[in-house]
Amino acid sequence: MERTTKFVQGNEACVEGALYAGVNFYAGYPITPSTEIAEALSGRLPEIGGKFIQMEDEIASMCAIIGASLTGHKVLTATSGPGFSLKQEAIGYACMAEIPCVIANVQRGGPSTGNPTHVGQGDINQARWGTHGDHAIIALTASNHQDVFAMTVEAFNMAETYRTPVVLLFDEVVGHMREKLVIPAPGEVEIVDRLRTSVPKGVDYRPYLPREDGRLPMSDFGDKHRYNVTGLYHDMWGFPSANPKIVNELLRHLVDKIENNVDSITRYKEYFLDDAQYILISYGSSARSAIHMAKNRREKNEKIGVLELQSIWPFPSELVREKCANAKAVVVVEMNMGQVLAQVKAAVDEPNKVFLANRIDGKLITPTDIKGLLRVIQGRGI
Amino acid sequence: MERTTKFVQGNEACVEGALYAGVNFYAGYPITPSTEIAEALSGRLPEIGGKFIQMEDEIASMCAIIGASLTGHKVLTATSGPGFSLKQEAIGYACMAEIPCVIANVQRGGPSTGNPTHVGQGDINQARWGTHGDHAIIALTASNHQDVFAMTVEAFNMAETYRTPVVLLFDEVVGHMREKLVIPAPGEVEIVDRLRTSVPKGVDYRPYLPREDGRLPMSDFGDKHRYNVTGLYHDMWGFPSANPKIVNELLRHLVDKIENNVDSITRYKEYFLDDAQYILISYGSSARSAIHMAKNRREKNEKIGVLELQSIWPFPSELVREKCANAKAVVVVEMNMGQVLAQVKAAVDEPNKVFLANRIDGKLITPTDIKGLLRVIQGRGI
Amino acid sequence: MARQKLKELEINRDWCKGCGICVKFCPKQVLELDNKEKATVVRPEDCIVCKLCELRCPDLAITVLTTQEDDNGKND
Amino acid sequence: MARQKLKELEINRDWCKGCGICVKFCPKQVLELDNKEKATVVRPEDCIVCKLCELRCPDLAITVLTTQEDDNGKND
Amino acid sequence: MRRTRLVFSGSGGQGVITAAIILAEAAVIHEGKNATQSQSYGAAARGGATRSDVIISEREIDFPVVTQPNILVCLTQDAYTSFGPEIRPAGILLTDSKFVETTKKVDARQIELPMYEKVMEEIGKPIVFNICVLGALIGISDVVNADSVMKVIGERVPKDFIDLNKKALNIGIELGLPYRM
Amino acid sequence: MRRTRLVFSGSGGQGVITAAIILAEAAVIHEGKNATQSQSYGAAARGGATRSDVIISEREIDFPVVTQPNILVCLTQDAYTSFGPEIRPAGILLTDSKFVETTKKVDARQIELPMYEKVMEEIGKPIVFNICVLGALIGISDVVNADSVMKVIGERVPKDFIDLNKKALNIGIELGLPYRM
Amino acid sequence: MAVQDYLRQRFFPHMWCPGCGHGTVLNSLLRAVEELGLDKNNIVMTSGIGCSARISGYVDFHSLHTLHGRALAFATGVKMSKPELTLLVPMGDGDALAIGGNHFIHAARRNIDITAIVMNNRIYGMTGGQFSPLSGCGIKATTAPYTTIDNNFDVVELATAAGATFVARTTTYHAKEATSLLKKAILHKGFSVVEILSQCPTHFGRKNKEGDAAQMMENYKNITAPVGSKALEENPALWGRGIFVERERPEYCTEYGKIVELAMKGAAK
Amino acid sequence: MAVQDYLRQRFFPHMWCPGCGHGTVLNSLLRAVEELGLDKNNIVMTSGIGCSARISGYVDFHSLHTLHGRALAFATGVKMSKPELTLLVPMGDGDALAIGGNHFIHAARRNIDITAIVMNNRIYGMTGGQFSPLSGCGIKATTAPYTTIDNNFDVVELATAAGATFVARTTTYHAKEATSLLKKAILHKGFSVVEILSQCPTHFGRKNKEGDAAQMMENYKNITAPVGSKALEENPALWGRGIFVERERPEYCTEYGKIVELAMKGAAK
Ligand SMILES: Cc1ncc(C[n+]2csc(CCOP(=O)(O)OP(=O)(O)O)c2C)c(N)n1
Ligand SMILES: Cc1ncc(C[n+]2csc(CCOP(=O)(O)OP(=O)(O)O)c2C)c(N)n1
Ligand code: SF4
Ligand code: SF4
Ligand code: SF4
Ligand code: SF4
Ligand code: SF4
Ligand code: SF4
Ligand SMILES: [Mg+2]
Ligand SMILES: [Mg+2]
Repeated sequence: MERTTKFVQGNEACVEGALYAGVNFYAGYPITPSTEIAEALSGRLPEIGGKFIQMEDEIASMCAIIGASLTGHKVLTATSGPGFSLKQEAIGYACMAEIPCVIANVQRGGPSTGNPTHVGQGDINQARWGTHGDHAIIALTASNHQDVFAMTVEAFNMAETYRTPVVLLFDEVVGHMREKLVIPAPGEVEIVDRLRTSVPKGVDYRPYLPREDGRLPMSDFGDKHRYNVTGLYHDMWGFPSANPKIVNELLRHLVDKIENNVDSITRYKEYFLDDAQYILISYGSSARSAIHMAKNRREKNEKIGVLELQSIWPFPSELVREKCANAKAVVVVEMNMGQVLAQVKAAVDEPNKVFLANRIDGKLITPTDIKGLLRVIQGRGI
Repeated sequence: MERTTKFVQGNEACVEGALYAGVNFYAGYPITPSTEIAEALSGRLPEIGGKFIQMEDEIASMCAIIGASLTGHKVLTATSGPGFSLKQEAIGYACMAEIPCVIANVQRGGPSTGNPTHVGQGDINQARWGTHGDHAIIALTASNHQDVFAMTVEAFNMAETYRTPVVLLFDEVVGHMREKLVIPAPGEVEIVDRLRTSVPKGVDYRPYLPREDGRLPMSDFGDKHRYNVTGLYHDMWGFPSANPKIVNELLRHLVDKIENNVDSITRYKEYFLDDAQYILISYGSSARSAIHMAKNRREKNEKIGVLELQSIWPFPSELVREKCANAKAVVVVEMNMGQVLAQVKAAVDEPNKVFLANRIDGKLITPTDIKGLLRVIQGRGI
Repeated sequence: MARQKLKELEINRDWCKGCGICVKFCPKQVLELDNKEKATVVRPEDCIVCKLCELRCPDLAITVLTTQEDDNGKND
Repeated sequence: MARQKLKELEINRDWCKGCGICVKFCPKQVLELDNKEKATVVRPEDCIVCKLCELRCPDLAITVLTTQEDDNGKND
Repeated sequence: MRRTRLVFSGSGGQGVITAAIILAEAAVIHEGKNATQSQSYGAAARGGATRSDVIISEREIDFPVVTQPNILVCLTQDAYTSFGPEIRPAGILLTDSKFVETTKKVDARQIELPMYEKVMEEIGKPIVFNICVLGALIGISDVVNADSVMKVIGERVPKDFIDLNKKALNIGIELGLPYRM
Repeated sequence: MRRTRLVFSGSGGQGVITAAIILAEAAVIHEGKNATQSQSYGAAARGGATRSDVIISEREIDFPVVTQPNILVCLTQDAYTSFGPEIRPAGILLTDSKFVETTKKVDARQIELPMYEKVMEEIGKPIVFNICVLGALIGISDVVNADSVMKVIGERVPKDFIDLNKKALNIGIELGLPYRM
Repeated sequence: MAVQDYLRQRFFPHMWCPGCGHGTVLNSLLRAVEELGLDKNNIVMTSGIGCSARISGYVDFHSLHTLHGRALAFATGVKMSKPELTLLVPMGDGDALAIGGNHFIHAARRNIDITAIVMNNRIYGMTGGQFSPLSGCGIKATTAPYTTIDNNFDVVELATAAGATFVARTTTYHAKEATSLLKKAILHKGFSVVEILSQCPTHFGRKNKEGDAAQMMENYKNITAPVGSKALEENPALWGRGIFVERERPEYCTEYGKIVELAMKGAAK
Repeated sequence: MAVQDYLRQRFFPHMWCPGCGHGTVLNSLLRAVEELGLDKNNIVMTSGIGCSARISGYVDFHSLHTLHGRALAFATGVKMSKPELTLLVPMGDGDALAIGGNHFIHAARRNIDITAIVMNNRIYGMTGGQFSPLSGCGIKATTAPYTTIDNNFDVVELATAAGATFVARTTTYHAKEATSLLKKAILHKGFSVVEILSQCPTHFGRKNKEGDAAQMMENYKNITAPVGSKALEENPALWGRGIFVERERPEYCTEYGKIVELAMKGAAK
């Protein structure tokens, strides 16, 4: 088979990526601006023998994909802010019970109902901290459809690799916009499949005991190993335990398996960074504006570069620190009040040289907006 | 009337504080370790003509208190991690619609179901970022029953002052433990009551237009002004608007009214800070261990002090920076993986001198634990 | 005994969206859509003031104003 | 025709919590709680192997073992 | 022209967004170009002014919003009033003469065509009005080829309706050709 | 004694926690002291070993967990096995002779009293067993006054049962007094 | 007062599509309120999220536009805290019975004095035409390209089983009947449910070839029959219209009032 | 196999209180599974949170102990993704019908082939005795010191109205009946609900002076009567026991299977 070129919405690019990665179960509840993901999959999944179910709400959707993951399926749900809030309890469950699943949050204007059809990037910190209790999470994002596709594939791969929920943090502009997408030929991009245990029937299978390489092989529900899955603190068989030593190890494991792999998880792109005196750090649709602006300025020989983050959590602090080491100023371009800004400030050696170029009014930040702010940062006024 | 002394659980101290502050509506759904708050109020509220309702879940509970607040009541709900996750969507609504309400989260072991009867302090960041979209929130905490009482009163006062939800972040140890509580005489502690509009009937009342002093007078549902309340972006009358200028102002207002008042909101206690070379920063039950340890060490003439935070959000960065300016090392004592630690690091001038003394296994961190860690920090090994 | 008679059938053209509901269900074909796709009164004399148009209009664009008429046709 | 007869009434003393349900509902008063508050068989001969004790025990602590007995009382 | 920035505007039922998508898709799939298409949503979209932005370029397109369109299509008076002022100096402002009464002169080529009228006259089905508009654009400018557009239509439209669309496209092209520069 | 650290332990139905609360409340409300009372919860609490920690002190009590109790009360064998080793050197280890068979000697005053037996004998109601235990403690040590405890009981217990409780308390005191130091 | 006096006229024309049945529901509801002569200051309208939910922005009552599915939970807080208010809670079919299903059955169970109006267009209108738990089988929707396999709830049966004490159904075609049922529902002391079939020509109608708004309404005439009618008895495929349940049971706020009385007496002595 | 072979014996004695009815439900359920001769590898038990929910830890099936109220939502994902599995979903009354009410009615509506067991002790056991939506009026609970004013759902009526195709009720006293009803429920193709009254002596019993576990069970004998019995007809205060509904309707996964077939054909050509 060949590559195929399509002209699609970002949400459809996500669907193509999910299908490429092997998604075969989707449960969801419609919400703008993510609904096209569900709509497309309602048609596509049964074509490949997969399942689509529209649940009664987002909570049920999240629960249903966890259930389906346990039978060995690659699972997806998609939502936006209000639905993402509702899913938080069950996302925490998936963290705790180490169940691979992918949650796409196509961000809109928040907080609350905000503006469903306008863009926002306000759920960055919620993706990290939305559920109660200490935990870790992987969150990826993208600014164009080719990357939406790629990051969706990565999300499924990482979910399987780390046995964990992965959040795709898209936004309304990318989700709704249409542009070109080239779907790679089968086999062209690596797909990580579910690692299943090789423990034979009758031999003690310990679903929560990491292997030497850190991975935890699974066994499908319905298969020969009957184990327990719970959101309570549990031992390596999955049975509840309040033993402080076990609890301590469990919680450390849940966080370390992700935080300690930040290097393997980190995804980014860079533009003109080599000699950049001014670095724009951005992600999602706002990165498009940043790149646009940087390209323009480079034509005028200004030494501006862009670091586009494609993985947000675990936050790639080392990467950011290194890339920004020689910059005169770092400008974080985002559509919120500085959620990634705070991470960048914490990462770099000189937090005082980090600035924010943002917009929170539901409109895509423009290259002109950034240009104006950069002038001020450069001390050149407006 | 006189002061009364009681021997009660922390959860009951919260109830006494709420009653003192004028709570007259409670809606909730039972969950360990917060349930005693509901149980006590189910008996106490009707005695004063207030209302108690046990709803079908935490979502409904949060919605119900918002509804009751709009009729002019002082409202409370109490929960723990899983329920707090479920309430997030509606908490965001209360932020957006600027509705005074108090949410007590008596923290237990998380993430997920974790351990309901053991202690945790893992919901600190969730209190800040649990709902989708940019917003601000006030969160208070306490380490002993007198302060649980005091902070509960403050929570109601601040909810009214800033027209916002306020989170009480207690924990299982404080909630379940019994100790002395002296209830102040009526009038002894200031109570902030609902500021109601003085706009007469027929004159245009604008529920979302801040006064000169930043406060926004309310009008009770059922009273003469009929206005609109929505979670959508809205204008000063409460009607939906997507006008970028209005949206920008609204979102800034929601954050600024709290972040800019960090000084007025900050609550803390200090122990032996004047000449402290080592500063323990803590809150909630872990602060008890920190204080215990510091008192012990002071008896041995070690220059250790404690900064006990009672307001966590907005984070009192300036206070922390100032208090820690001369410390050799700062140790954050908490029962999570460093949630307040990150804030302290961001606040101080030398983040490298900030350390974490924590415990995440469901057991209260002990003075001995802290002592051990401090030795290591001091370079004296274990 | 008094009977109601049409005084005026007000159509708020700013509110009317031309859905045609009033037109379709008027028992006496009193209404039509004009070339701007707005409801308009074409046969007022046939109106039996049943007010069904007013009650069903999803845009609250119709008000049927009546006068009292006694049985021998005299208005009050 | 064969009829069931009690072979043994096993009570798992580690599992029994002494709730008394088996005792109360045994139609033949076969069971009692001993001084350690555990169910114990006191009148095995009266047992009609109805197994109600086994079926109702919330702690799954009872197993009624039977032997077949034909109508003239002979065991297989 | 390095980059074409178009805005299609009109009201909900007119197929404005579909036209924009077909155009952009034609450029991408059949002419190897890059294109982005986006649109404004929202409560006001129902009945109110609908707008869709298209950028077509040989190079990568980063910022996808059109600020000053080279080509602005307005199919309602509302749309004309709202978006007319945004037209880029010397751009093309195409309106339908049944729905839009142009008022003031702007620094652009203002082209008024009786597209709706012609469609109703020759086909009688308002549903292909948007395709006729596309045709007119192709007639006026070289934004994409008619062939590419027909291919997209061929893939999107039920077989029985392809001829109808082709006819509408040609009507548009004929209307537009005289204005080709 | 600057600070008394007590642990009450036993099984669910024995009223261990109530006893702990009454004791601590008596110290706080009627003797102006500080006290904390806490307990372990959890699935295991049902039927398993229940434990309640009480600290009584003239000064403020910060850390509320008892690590090495001065006074340890064990009312079941399980509790004795679990918590016995925690007793502070030279502390008091009180057990009920019906429920606990003490096994090994520890560096503490091990006092075994037939509290349950006496209560059943003289009152016949196991429900006041915990109050009798409290009485024994008062007899043995000066942790609180009998009066203070009776006041708390007076506030907490339905009128008709006060005498019963008083009787149980006195039985305990009498059992304990001989061991007073 | 004229019906228009109950409107916030400055927001008109409203945002609903041409022919959307939700406008007719608004129309019927305002007439009910007008005919009952209720004081605007005593009415609180609480709604969730959906096309239907936008109704609360158009009425000149106290209006509370809340979260998707949660209108009844908010309304419960309002009513419980101030029982003298009249609570009107219009909801979409998804709003009321998909995400909001739990609040629906619990409000019914409590028999709290709220009037719930299910504006049933059998589709998620606002999000663009996905099926709802009231769509029923064999329906086309954007998330059911092969038609739905989901059974629908019968709102009347569900409300009744859950404990509602007034349950009725009508359609936008039967606008007069709607007003009269709404009046009864509002006057009824306890939880009342009025389901009103309300066409969504834009999504349900288009996808399912049901024609324009007027044709969809005409269809309502054909597929319904009054409760107790021979037509209904003879043809079980028809939907019943009218009052299904009207019963007296203790109302929640009233009962709570008794608890307060009891407790206050207890506290006083 | 003996019943004990279906247990994870290492966790015994279990954590339930002496006399807790939940143990008897476990007992009856295991006997049903044993008598049906089901393969342990084909059974998934999904539960929520509560004393009742702990049941899943004790059975040697695939076990999924989830979130409070969400067991049926998880189970829907399991079943839908692998329809050949047998899904057993025991739930507490709060779990199933307070926080979980929505999933309950929607699973019933879909008629998905899952066996739901409501372990109804009319109280929140695990959290220490608050009233539940099945407590009913006049009950004492820790959050109802003046007794409850909340009506209870009738699980049978609610499940039936929502669309369940097998609905039954029994009690822990009627352990044999329970096993037989559970067998039928498991065999039934579609959503089946078995409500089992299950005593909580620790909270419900104590607060409401119902005596010890055995007395509470005795009471179940007295307050119930078989469906169709004269006793039940004559005394409406009695709770019916037995099968209330047993009907055939298309099952959700089967219907989805047809969609897949259809779609795969469409995709192939
Ligand atoms: C928590 C949450 N989930 C989903 C949505 C998206 N959403 C908004 S309205 C709606 C459904 C609308 O359907 P219905 O309730 O039937 O009302 P209608 O628009 O048809 O009147 C949905 C799914 C939301 N706003 N919030
Ligand atoms: C989201 C959430 N809310 C509340 C709780 C607390 N909780 C645990 S079990 C339970 C109720 C238990 O009652 P029921 O479902 O009837 O089961 P039972 O214990 O009586 O068997 C509650 C409220 C929780 N764990 N999660
Ligand atoms: S029913 Fe109303 S909106 Fe529709 S055409 Fe008639 S007047 Fe216009
Ligand atoms: S009142 Fe009746 S007859 Fe008159 S125009 Fe309206 S619908 Fe027709
Ligand atoms: S029923 Fe079971 S647990 Fe209860 S006493 Fe009998 S054997 Fe023991
Ligand atoms: S089998 Fe029947 S008769 Fe025998 S002990 Fe058990 S209950 Fe009694
Ligand atoms: S989409 Fe449907 S429900 Fe929404 S306004 Fe339009 S017609 Fe009405
Ligand atoms: S509290 Fe009640 S439901 Fe829970 S185990 Fe004990 S008796 Fe059973
Ligand atoms: Mg709808
Ligand atoms: Mg229960």
